[in-house]
Amino acid sequence: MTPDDPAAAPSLGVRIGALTLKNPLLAASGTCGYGLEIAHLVDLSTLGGIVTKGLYLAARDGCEVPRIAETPAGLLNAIGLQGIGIRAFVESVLPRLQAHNTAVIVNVCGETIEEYAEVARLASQAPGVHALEINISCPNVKTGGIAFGTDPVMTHDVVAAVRRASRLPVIPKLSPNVTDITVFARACEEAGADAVSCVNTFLGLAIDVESRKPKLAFGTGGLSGPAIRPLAVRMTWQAARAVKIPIIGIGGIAAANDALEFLIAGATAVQVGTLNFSRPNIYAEIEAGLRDYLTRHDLKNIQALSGTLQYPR
Amino acid sequence: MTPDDPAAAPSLGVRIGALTLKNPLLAASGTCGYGLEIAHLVDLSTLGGIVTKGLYLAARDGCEVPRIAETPAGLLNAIGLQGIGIRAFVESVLPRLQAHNTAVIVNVCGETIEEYAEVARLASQAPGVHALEINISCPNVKTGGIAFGTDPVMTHDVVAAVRRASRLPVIPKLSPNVTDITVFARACEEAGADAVSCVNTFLGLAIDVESRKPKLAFGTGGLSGPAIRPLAVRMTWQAARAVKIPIIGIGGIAAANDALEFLIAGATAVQVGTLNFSRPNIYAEIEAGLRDYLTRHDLKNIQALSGTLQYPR
Amino acid sequence: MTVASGGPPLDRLCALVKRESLGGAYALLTFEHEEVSRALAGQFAMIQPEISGDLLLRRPFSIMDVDSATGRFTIFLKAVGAGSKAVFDLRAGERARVLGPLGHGFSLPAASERVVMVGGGYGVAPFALFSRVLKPSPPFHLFYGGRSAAELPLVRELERRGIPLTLSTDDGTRGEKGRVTGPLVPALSVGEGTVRLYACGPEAMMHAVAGIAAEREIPCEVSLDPWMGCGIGTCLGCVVKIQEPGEGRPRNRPACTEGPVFDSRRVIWPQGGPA
Amino acid sequence: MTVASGGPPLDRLCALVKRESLGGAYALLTFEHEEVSRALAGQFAMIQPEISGDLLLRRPFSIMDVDSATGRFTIFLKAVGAGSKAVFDLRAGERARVLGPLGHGFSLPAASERVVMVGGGYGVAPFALFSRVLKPSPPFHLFYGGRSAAELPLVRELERRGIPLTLSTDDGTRGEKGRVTGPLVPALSVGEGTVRLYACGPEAMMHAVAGIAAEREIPCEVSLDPWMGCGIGTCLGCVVKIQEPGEGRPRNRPACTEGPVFDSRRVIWPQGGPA
Ligand SMILES: Cc1cc2nc3c(=O)[nH]c(=O)nc-3n(C[C@H](O)[C@H](O)[C@H](O)COP(=O)(O)OP(=O)(O)OC[C@H]3O[C@@H](n4cnc5c(N)ncnc54)[C@H](O)[C@@H]3O)c2cc1C
Ligand SMILES: Cc1cc2nc3c(=O)[nH]c(=O)nc-3n(C[C@H](O)[C@H](O)[C@H](O)COP(=O)(O)OP(=O)(O)OC[C@H]3O[C@@H](n4cnc5c(N)ncnc54)[C@H](O)[C@@H]3O)c2cc1C
Ligand SMILES: Cc1cc2nc3c(=O)[nH]c(=O)nc-3n(C[C@H](O)[C@H](O)[C@H](O)COP(=O)(O)O)c2cc1C
Ligand SMILES: Cc1cc2nc3c(=O)[nH]c(=O)nc-3n(C[C@H](O)[C@H](O)[C@H](O)COP(=O)(O)O)c2cc1C
Ligand code: FES
Ligand code: FES
Repeated sequence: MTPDDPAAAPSLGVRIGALTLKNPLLAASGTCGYGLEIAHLVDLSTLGGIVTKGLYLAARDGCEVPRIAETPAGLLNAIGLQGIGIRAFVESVLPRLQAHNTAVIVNVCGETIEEYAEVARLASQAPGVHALEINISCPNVKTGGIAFGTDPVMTHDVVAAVRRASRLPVIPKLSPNVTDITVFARACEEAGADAVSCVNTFLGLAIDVESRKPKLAFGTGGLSGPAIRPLAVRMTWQAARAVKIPIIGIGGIAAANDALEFLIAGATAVQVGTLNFSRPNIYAEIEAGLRDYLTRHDLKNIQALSGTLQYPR
Repeated sequence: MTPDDPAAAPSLGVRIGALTLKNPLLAASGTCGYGLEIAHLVDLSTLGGIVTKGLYLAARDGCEVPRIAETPAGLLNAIGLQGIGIRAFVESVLPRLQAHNTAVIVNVCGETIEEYAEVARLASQAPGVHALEINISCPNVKTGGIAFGTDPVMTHDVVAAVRRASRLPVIPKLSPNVTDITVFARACEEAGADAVSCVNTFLGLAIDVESRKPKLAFGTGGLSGPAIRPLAVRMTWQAARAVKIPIIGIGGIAAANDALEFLIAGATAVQVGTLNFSRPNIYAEIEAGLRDYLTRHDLKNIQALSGTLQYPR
Repeated sequence: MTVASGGPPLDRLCALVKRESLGGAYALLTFEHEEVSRALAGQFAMIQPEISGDLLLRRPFSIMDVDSATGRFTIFLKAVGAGSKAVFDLRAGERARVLGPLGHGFSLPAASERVVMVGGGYGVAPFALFSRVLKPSPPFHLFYGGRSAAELPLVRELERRGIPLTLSTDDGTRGEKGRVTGPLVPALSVGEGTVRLYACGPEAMMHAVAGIAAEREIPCEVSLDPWMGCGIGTCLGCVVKIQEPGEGRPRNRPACTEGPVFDSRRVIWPQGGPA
Repeated sequence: MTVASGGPPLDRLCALVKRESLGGAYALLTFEHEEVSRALAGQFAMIQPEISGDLLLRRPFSIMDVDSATGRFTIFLKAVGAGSKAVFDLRAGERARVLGPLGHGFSLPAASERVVMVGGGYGVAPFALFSRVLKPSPPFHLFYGGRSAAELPLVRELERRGIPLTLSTDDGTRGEKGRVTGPLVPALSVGEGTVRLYACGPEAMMHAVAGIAAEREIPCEVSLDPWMGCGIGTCLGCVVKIQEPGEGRPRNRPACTEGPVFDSRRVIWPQGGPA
């Protein structure tokens, strides 16, 4: 069958700048470890790629427990970016990851612009890293994180610095905790980003009423899961209309239809986060659903779906 | 029993500026009609009060249907402030409401600052209106609404105008679709507000993937319900630390413990919204839960609970 | 069973006392609820299982039958999405939140009027109850249509009740082939006295029936089927466009409190057209 | 029943084949899951009903028994909150998502070591399975404590299996009155050979047992009970502070993959104190 054969199986491949993914399904940062943790449960080669847990220069211990609490259709977390540091990742994880034949996207963190750039530089030099996601939106650290992602000037500066430090595709991850996400998407585009990830978690607070303390040791946390999906789809739609670079939609995806909402809203690819915890093999189901949808709707490839929302007026 | 009798039943009464409520439970705007609609199912005199559906000067038809869609633990709506207008409310609803012995708070809307002021003036002249809630946060209208509530200067100006037009307690209702809610809470305080309601709905989008159209005829909508509770509790906590005026907590309350979260976070009273639709008699259950909590925790009155969150560090 | 008159609605946590599968996505469910057991034909109840997971809202279901003596009522349910599936999945003994009876039912015909009912899909449900209050003379008749024989699961129950029936299916697997309006039109001109039409089913079917009624100037009531969030007039999710005689233009009216049954001449259909 | 060796975990949608109520909030639930039916004592599974409403995460439960011949395993469950209640409410025939076997179980004692197990609350569960692989000589013994007689629902089952038991309750309604460590301490000095301790239960109890072990230089393993989100090392919600021998300071380690069973000397307890 040739690619133009009308009976050919629809193509799920997508392009994010210079990065080609075999399908638009990525495992989100902080929900799949460094990939290896889930490799015995998910065939990583069936994924478009994985995004690593956030990496700083050095290893970090993260927050005290409790670090997670369930809320209605949501998960509140304050892990605090516990991690092994970029060097340990490059040395001891990356070589083993390569056998799995999936795109590896490093989630780059820093307390300063210089640290972001240095982590990006180290990640870019290592063989087998395919792209960098810049985490300017973690709500659970006291320095950096969300502070960068809720100020358009700082967003611009971090992205520009990483852009200079790396030739890999640079994908800033937007914070949803802002009045107008398009301002931040544009700042990223202007700073040379190849795409944006949309979105990180929403700042939330859950209280144990008996002790009158927050349920998380850190206090506030980041809300994820199906609860936030309508908000994340809205932001994806807004961002996609504001910039020309591709959008990776994230937030509460739990089924093929959820992924389709993001794609139709304007995303080119999507990430599955919280659902990895309870449904580690969810990708097969989503992929089958996407294929079925393309076939039923007579679409040759999934990129044709991106941004096809018929918005009223 | 005297009020100081340790064995006395705990008091649920709260004060919001000059407004005294027999308990901190209010029915939220847009979820209890004008009060009369639910009076055959809920004894309104057992509520602290009701907040009317948003009222403009004139009657309005609102958006086309579909106007509501369910999302995980949430409800997305774009009603578009269908309503009878302030004059019809004052003339034909208010007289019948008075028999119900509950505080009546009018949700004031406008397309211009002048319209807000005029609605406020008409509402204040009518007997039996106890306070004004200023809706500067409706996401489902094309003029006014959220545009006022996401700009601190406009927020200030609307509140100041209503303040001048009325002697009743003035309670602006904050939009959660902002980077920093404390900026808006402070703008309200400076403009002379007696309290703030925290919060209105979150801008969201749900897509019907088969038709590739938004599930709501209007396009985007406002997300409410338990899904948003951790976000609303966080904002209530932030706002309560930023201003001295009382906060009315709103967002996803479905049980006594949920109401307690808002109170402990710093709210003086709370509103129940979406849950009115599926559990019209929820107030009795929440009130019993609050009483039980106060008794178990040896608290004489519910006001003592407000803002008692032990936040780490 | 006894039929009594409707009263104010009440919200009750009540047990499912009987569940009868009708095959496929169809079932008859009987609950214990005193107030709803006095519902009038065309009224409905908002229902949600006691444990409803992440679905917040109840769903509306027409009252198919009542027994005020035992305080029970029955609905005829088709599981279509998550909300109706949750009710469908209830087992006998489990509990549901039931608020009802709600809305305005069908108005009774005049003594001289011949009643013609048109039901499509689950929309046939209220006519089971309505038939119980109709007198055999003048005669009444029910046209019941569906996509195929499998989509007419209530036939046996309606026959058991002795309701005069004409069946039709789009694919001809049962009764006349084609739309329910096919056999309906000729039947309107046969028989004595004036006719009164009642329709409940898919919107397109009701629109067609309303058109037929308008053309022939037959009084007609339709039971509209918008998506409902509350059932009590507070969410304003269920509005339909209604042109009241004295008013300058059509207005959005909540179908839950002002309907679901409306005089078909007042309804402004999204499809436009006569009515 | 046969016990086999643990293997890699698998996620399966599997049926609840048997449910036995033990009164109150306690039940024994048996599922069909081949991989978990080869679990080792101390391993656990993450379980969630197929229809789980608005609860996103699974909950961890220790494997209480296995039968690799029939591919079944059993858990001993106490319903405490929404997640465990949802599993508790499963009926035979209904399905659950089960991921397992997970984590590292108890290490086997040396041939000469006398095994002393200390179980509190649902923490007694893994010792039912562990007892099956222990040889009767040198003897092993299980100390099982709870708040009251009603909180020792597994006694009959453990007796049926012929496990040597010493019971204690805080209120004295069954066995010795007081903490489980009461009868434990004197027992450590009676009998032949060296002792090896295993504890699973409330944190305070394990902390106390770890203290007793440290004082007497008895090797001791504890099965920690943090809140778990995933069971596979990805959420980092379940970390415990562990001081590894070669490392400068304690580190946060996921209990799901590096435990739940740890050498008690490595654990840095939130309460501080000896261990
Ligand atoms: C007065 C009345 C009486 C009824 N009587 C019966 C009865 O006797 N028996 C019976 O089986 N059913 C009856 N229904 C229909 C029943 O209520 C619906 O099937 C049910 O609400 C569908 O809910 P769901 O969650 O199962 O499906 P959903 O998943 O909600 O979807 C069902 C359909 O509704 C559409 N839909 C979903 N959300 C919206 C929205 N926000 N706005 C508009 N459309 C939407 C979907 O696109 C889909 O076509 C009645 C409805 C009304 C209004
Ligand atoms: C390895 C392991 C093995 C286990 N084996 C068994 C077993 O065999 N049988 C059995 O009955 N139970 C067992 N449990 C305990 C069981 O998993 C819990 O009872 C269950 O997770 C509680 O969930 P829930 O939703 O029912 O209760 P929840 O509502 O989650 O609350 C239960 C308790 O956990 C606390 N809690 C809730 N959320 C958090 C959070 N985010 N962080 C910290 N604490 C929190 C609550 O305050 C409460 O005290 C085991 C736990 C582990 C870790
Ligand atoms: C436990 C947890 C840890 C996370 N850690 C990171 C992280 O290290 N870096 C990052 O950019 N995002 C992190 N996230 C955010 C997710 O990648 C994702 O953006 C978010 O959870 C929304 O998607 P979801 O609703 O599918 O979970 C984390 C989320 C969770 C739940
Ligand atoms: C259907 C619907 C209509 C609403 N209409 C109004 C309104 O007219 N004015 C207003 O200030 N808020 C309105 N709201 C917002 C609610 O008052 C409340 O702030 C919001 O729903 C969050 O609370 P909840 O999660 O308890 O529903 C509406 C909400 C819903 C769901
Ligand atoms: S269903 Fe809510 S107003 Fe009719
Ligand atoms: S439970 Fe998720 S890392 Fe251990």
